Amino acid sequence: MDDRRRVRLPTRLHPARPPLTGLLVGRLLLLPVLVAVVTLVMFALAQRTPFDPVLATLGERALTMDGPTLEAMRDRASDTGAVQQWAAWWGNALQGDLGVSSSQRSPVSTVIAQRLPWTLGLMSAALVLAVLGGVLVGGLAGTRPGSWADRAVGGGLLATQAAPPFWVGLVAVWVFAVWLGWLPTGGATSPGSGSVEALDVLRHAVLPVLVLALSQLPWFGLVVRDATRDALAGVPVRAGWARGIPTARLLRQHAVRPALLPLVTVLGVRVPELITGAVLVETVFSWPGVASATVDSALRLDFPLLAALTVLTTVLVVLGNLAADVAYRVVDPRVGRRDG
Amino acid sequence: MSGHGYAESRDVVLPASQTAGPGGTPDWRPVGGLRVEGLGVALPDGRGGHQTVLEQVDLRVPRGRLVVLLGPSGAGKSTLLAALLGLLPTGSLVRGHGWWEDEEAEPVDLVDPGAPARERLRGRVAAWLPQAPVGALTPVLTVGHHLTEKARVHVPAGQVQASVRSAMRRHDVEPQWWRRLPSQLSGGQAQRVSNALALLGDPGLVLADEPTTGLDRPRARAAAAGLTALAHDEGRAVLVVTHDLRLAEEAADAVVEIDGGRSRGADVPVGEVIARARRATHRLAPHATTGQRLTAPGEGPAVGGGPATGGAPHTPGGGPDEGQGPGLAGVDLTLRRGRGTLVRSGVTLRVRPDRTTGLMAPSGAGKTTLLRALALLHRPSAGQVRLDGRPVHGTGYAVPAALRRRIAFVPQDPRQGVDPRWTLGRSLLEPSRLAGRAGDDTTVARMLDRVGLAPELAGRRPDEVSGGQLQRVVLARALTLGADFLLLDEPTSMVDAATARAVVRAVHEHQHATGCGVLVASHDEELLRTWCDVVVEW
Amino acid sequence: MTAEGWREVAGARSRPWAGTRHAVARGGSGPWWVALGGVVVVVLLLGAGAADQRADFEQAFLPPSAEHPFGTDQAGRDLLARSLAGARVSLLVGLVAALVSSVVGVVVGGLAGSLASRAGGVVDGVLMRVVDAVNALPHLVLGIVIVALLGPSLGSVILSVALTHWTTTARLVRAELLALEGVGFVEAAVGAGAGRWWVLSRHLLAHVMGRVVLATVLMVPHAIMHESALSFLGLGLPDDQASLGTIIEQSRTAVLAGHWWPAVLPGLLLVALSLVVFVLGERLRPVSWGRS
Amino acid sequence: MRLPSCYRRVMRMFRNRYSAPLSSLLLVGLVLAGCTDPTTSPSGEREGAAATSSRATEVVVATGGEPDSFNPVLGYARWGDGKIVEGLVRLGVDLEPEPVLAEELPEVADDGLTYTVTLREGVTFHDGQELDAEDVVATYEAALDPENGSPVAADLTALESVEAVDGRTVRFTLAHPQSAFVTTTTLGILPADQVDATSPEDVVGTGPYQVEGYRAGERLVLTASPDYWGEQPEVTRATFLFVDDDAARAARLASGEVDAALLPTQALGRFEDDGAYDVIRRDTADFRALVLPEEGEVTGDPAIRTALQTGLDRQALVDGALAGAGRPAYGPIPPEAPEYSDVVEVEANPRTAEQRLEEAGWVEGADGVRARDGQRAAFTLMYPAGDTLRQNVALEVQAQAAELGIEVEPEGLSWEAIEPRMSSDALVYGSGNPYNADLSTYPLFHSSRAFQGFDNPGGYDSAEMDAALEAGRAAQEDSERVEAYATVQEQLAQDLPWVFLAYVEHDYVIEADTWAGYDVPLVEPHEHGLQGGPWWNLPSWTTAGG
Repeated sequence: MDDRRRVRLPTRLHPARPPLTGLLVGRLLLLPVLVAVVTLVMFALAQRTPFDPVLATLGERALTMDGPTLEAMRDRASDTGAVQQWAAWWGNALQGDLGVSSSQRSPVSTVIAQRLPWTLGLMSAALVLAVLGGVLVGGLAGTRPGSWADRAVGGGLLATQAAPPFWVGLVAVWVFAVWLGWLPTGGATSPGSGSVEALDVLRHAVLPVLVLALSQLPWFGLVVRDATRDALAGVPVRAGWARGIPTARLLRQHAVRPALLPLVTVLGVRVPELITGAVLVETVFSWPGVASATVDSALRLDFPLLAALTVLTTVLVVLGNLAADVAYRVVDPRVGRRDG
Repeated sequence: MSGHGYAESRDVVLPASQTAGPGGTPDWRPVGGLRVEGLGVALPDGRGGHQTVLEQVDLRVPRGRLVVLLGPSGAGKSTLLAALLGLLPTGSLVRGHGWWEDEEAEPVDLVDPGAPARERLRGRVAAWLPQAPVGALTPVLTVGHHLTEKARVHVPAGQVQASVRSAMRRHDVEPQWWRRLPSQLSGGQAQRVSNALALLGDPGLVLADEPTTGLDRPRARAAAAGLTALAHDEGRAVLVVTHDLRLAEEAADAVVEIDGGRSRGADVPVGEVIARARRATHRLAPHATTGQRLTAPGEGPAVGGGPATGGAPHTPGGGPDEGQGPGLAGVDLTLRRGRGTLVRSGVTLRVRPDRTTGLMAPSGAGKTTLLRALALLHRPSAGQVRLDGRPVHGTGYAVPAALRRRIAFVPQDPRQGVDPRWTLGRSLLEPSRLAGRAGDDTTVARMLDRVGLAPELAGRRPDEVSGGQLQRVVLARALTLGADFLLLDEPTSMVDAATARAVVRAVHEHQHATGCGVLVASHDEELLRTWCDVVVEW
Repeated sequence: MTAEGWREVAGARSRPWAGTRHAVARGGSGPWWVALGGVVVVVLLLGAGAADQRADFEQAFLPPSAEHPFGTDQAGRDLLARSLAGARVSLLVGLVAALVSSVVGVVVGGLAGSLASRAGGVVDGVLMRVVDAVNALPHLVLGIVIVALLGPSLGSVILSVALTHWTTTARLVRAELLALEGVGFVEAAVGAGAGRWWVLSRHLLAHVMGRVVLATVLMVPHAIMHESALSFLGLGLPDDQASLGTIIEQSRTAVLAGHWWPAVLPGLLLVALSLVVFVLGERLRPVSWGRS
Repeated sequence: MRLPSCYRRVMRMFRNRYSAPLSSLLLVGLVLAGCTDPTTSPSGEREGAAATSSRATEVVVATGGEPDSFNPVLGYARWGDGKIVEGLVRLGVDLEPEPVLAEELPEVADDGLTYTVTLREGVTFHDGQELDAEDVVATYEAALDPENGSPVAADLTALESVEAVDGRTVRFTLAHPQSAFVTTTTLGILPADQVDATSPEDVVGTGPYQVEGYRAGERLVLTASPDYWGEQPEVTRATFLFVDDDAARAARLASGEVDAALLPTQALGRFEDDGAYDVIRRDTADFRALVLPEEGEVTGDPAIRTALQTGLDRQALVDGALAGAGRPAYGPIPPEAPEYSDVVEVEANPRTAEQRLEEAGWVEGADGVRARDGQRAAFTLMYPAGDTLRQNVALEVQAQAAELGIEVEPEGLSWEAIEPRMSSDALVYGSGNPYNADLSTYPLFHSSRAFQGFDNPGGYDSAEMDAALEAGRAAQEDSERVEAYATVQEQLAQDLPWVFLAYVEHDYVIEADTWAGYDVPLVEPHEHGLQGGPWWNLPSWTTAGG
């Protein structure tokens, strides 16, 4: 729900605009530093917390297990400093060894390799839907400023935006899975079938994708709506009208189309919100992606996985922002004139 | 005088005689045109009420003629065009008519033809040449897209390509621009594209809005010539609204003055109108009434952007000596804007005490940047600002307060000039407070009175007064500084003629009283030529 | 000819751009939201709804009725009461977190903004890189990490929200300060000999604070979302404390068993709450001197 | 729109061979999903259900969380009911040991210190190896090795050494006699070279089923092992889904995705009235009790303890918090166990409880909460966050205690957070097994175990208790043992270190009329899921449908 503050055009999203190459270099240099710092902070936090490596690795077993043995293991458990742990983790990570996930009970690298595609699939599908929907709705509202349609859409989008994805997900589950029984309640494949069948996956994907899309749509809708409205208020539309361009075409080409620009250029900025949404949606629908794995790993204090996933998301977001800035420079025809 | 005669001869030209022009025998007959009768427009003032912008405008623009509608900024010229194009802001009120008469067809009222008729008319009868062509094109659509789209409005699909091509040829739109976006066009190129667009449907009426804004003389001339051609060679009715007297002189078949929302001089020879316009501006500038250094109308060299405008000798960039002697001087300044785009380099200019220096340059030429540099608000990337020959270092806070107080800068936009949260009274008193002097309502009243404002404004907040009033408040505050140098940025650009007069008068009186040096930056040549002792032209 | 003869141009109101002049710039929300908002907020602050209800399993899962407008939960507790108590907790978390992050934001942004033009903007540069860094993390994931490692509690939730949300304010304050530097009335003051302190105290503070208040208010719904999301994931408040997030989390089982109300109704309250705070905030939007 | 390109960029960002096809597939899917006909989908579900039931030789089961390990040494199939692995003996429905990999029950030397076991002949592991004595020895030694932190070690405290007499004979030597030792020889046997297997794929047993497929956190698929020494099971393929979320299990069962599932009682309703399902409610030794820390100002006070013991209406708690799914509990040892003694039972009577409090000087204050010289009768009751059942128990206790004038503040916490507070705050504790009285008492009440891990959480310390526990552990004759545990239970009833509330019932739902033989009167231990439930004896299921 990071959206609220973000319903703005890229002009404001990117106040300062250094030259492209500089930007690329700067960000790409920032990335490793950032990742390093983030992980270090994690390890530091892990030090001074109720975080007990023994319990973490043992899981439920610790409860049924015989006390003295547990204590013995604790005594053996070496508590090295955060920095050493951190260094060690990176040492292994750079050699491709991300450690073993205690919550998934398999190597972190495998977990990610297995789960990432599901998340990417979910996210990209939702993104596409959200954008299409946003353009449709936003364009509709933006080209009829002040009309009842505009007000309805505006209010509706705001309301949707205020609705937490996990709640929408639950409601969707109740309606479509429990009440109507049209769609499965969760998972990505039917239990009976061991293999991954397209249609089966699709049936399972419908709700998660729609809910995730719905959680992203308002932001796109509002961006398009506002941008369209701004374009509509501008001279070009009046000029076009005075030139005799048919109204429908005028709205489409001279009002909505310019509004798509900011949208396209700031897609990348949405990555954090998209991830946030994915975390919630995957959890509600027990979708076997990395996002839900993040939650599990956090709940089970599965440190290796948590660290790896945090790094992964960080990289994702940075690249997303970068993509946004690049796209902005590449795509926006007006950018040349901004400083003049 | 020559200018006058020139204008007269132009005024008596008959349509027929235009056939003598290079255009050969015209394929049009001088029938019909635009007839505006008693047109009035009241715009919504945002507070639910209306503000009358045009009281009573009457004018005729026959086919084959170019008529200039002359008036200061804010006189409602653009509003007139908007009314004829159907582009008035929602909720505007109109009265009177703007008849368009074509040989065979029934006359139609362009101002209010009724919705269905408007649908038929728009884009077919009147072509609009907006003030800033680039800004009027849709940024994300290519030149080609614009042109084909326009062509489709007029001709069946089959002939679109052909008509586009011919239009491009007629207006020198080069084929390689086809794929370009508006932002990739230079000003001139955009101009041509927008002409091609506007005229693609072969409309009988052409409405041009300030066609010379931001153009240097030669380009302005070319533009004027182009418009004349539209009338004389192609036989369209051309209405040009501008405050540029030169343009009127060069291009007009007839000039109509508009002031206070009323049109005057529809049937008076061009020369007289222009002369009258001049006198108006002179009235505007008390200095000029003394006649000293008054530039003769239409004096050639001034127009050429040559060495001198006005009597005082000077070179465009100023000279090496400018740095020396008393006064506020910028020496060999290099000015950059925002994130480093170079505006101008090697600028040298001095504001002498008790003298009024004019800086004439088209908008966007960096006047503001220079003024801010001189006001010690902007750090020039090279060169020095000298006060009475001594260089001043640093800008803003870095400069000793006493030094800062010697220079008063009046920004162009009054809306940003005062703190929106403060009452005008409080804003007005700020300088004296800073100078350690206490001030009370009477002080404020006096200050307001100096610029011809009522004392009760003191209690108002900025958003409760008009732009004109605000402009004067800002000026009043600058005057109270008792500064030795007064820097005015486009002081009359945003206000009606009356306010402009008030402003100029106030500045002039202040100068008489204090002997301060004044620098006026403006693109309005007439204003500068008649007000200033020296005009530097960029 | 004075008032007579004036008429409106036919069809002027059907121009494509006709609405743009009067349409609300953003949000498109009517004042009735505000009224509603006032009501809701007041109700919550009045403290309706007992947090600690005794369980009564006889009453478990009663559907909404006159007696229990929101129905009851698996322990037979009145959901309306619990939801209101939860909303109060959520609102509290939201407010505190928003305040904390705003303070951080103002400090950082203020430093960056006022030092941007001095010392070659080194401080500014560094601070802004930090902002970038924090922004480069998906807030929820960062929150998850923080809570997971600090253990779920009111404190760590607030911390995790505050730590992730201060950047907006920082950016905003900085931008505002920089924008104001070049604004006419500030320059006028400087030209009249004003010192930094004068300008800051007389001019800048008022404007910046206006924006900060707005940003803070707008952050509240955000923080609420964040808190409820964490709680929903089992990483927020402990489930003995009623927060809208935990209530909805505990309703998952019920939903799949066909009891819709424990999830739907508290959720609606959550939506209403954040929507209302958001709209209230939008109404506060003051003049901005940012790039126009 | 440049969207496709940007979308492709994202894809390119992580070169991953699945992502592109999968996500494009999802895209297509959404289009299709848009036009799925509502009428077909549900019927599709029905077909799905039909499909699973028609194949009666295959079963899909949704259990709770995934076991932490599939290695018996690390605690899997602790009671020898493994489908993959088997122990020397196992405990039958009647809780009596019966030989499995052993020819017959171990023969005990007269001094009760050595147990000799002869292995069954012709038993092979799934990987083809022959079972021999070395495997048994290796397995037990691994369990004893502290490095492995095996929970089984707790059962084997008496075991001194294991040796292979010959290829088919194993001798266990005990440090001291332990009559219950036989019940600990249920430990599943692994091949000597694979005792430290972690992943299920690597766990090789001798059981009727072997692992066909496994996806961590998702599913375990078993198929009948072709060369099993015993008779072939009729159900040849079993899929176990690990679904933590109760609700998700219920929904999947309802949608026909699974044939059988472990369910919370609240979710049973819709299945009980539905003939298509068979609801199975299992009695258990899985108790829930309040641990009252000795140190606590309030919780340590005898009067308070007695008040809770007599004042809490256990039946009401069962009917309410457990929705009827359970039975009152008064001690750690279930009535089914031979060691059970009824001294622990009390008649719920608030009246006497309040009297007891009054006598002890706990007088009711203005806020309805009793207090004694400044000390309010209030304490915090911890429960593991997310455990709805224990949360409900806590809530019910809160409600009932309030009636007595005792204020109980439930607090849901993670185990990490609970552990350090166990010495000061009360806790809803769950444990228990019907097989071995020693195991269900010694670690919980012996003073030496105070605060060892999660043992003896209240820090209860009583010489009499310690003595009785040791006696019970060392007892050779059953009579001896019964006597010892009688003392233990008397001590509990007297000191009330804990207040036992209820044995929770384990509930399961299974598709009716497809299989038979699963409904046996088993009393389940605390641990259940993969091992317990109707599928406890999966190998002996018959396919009723035909």
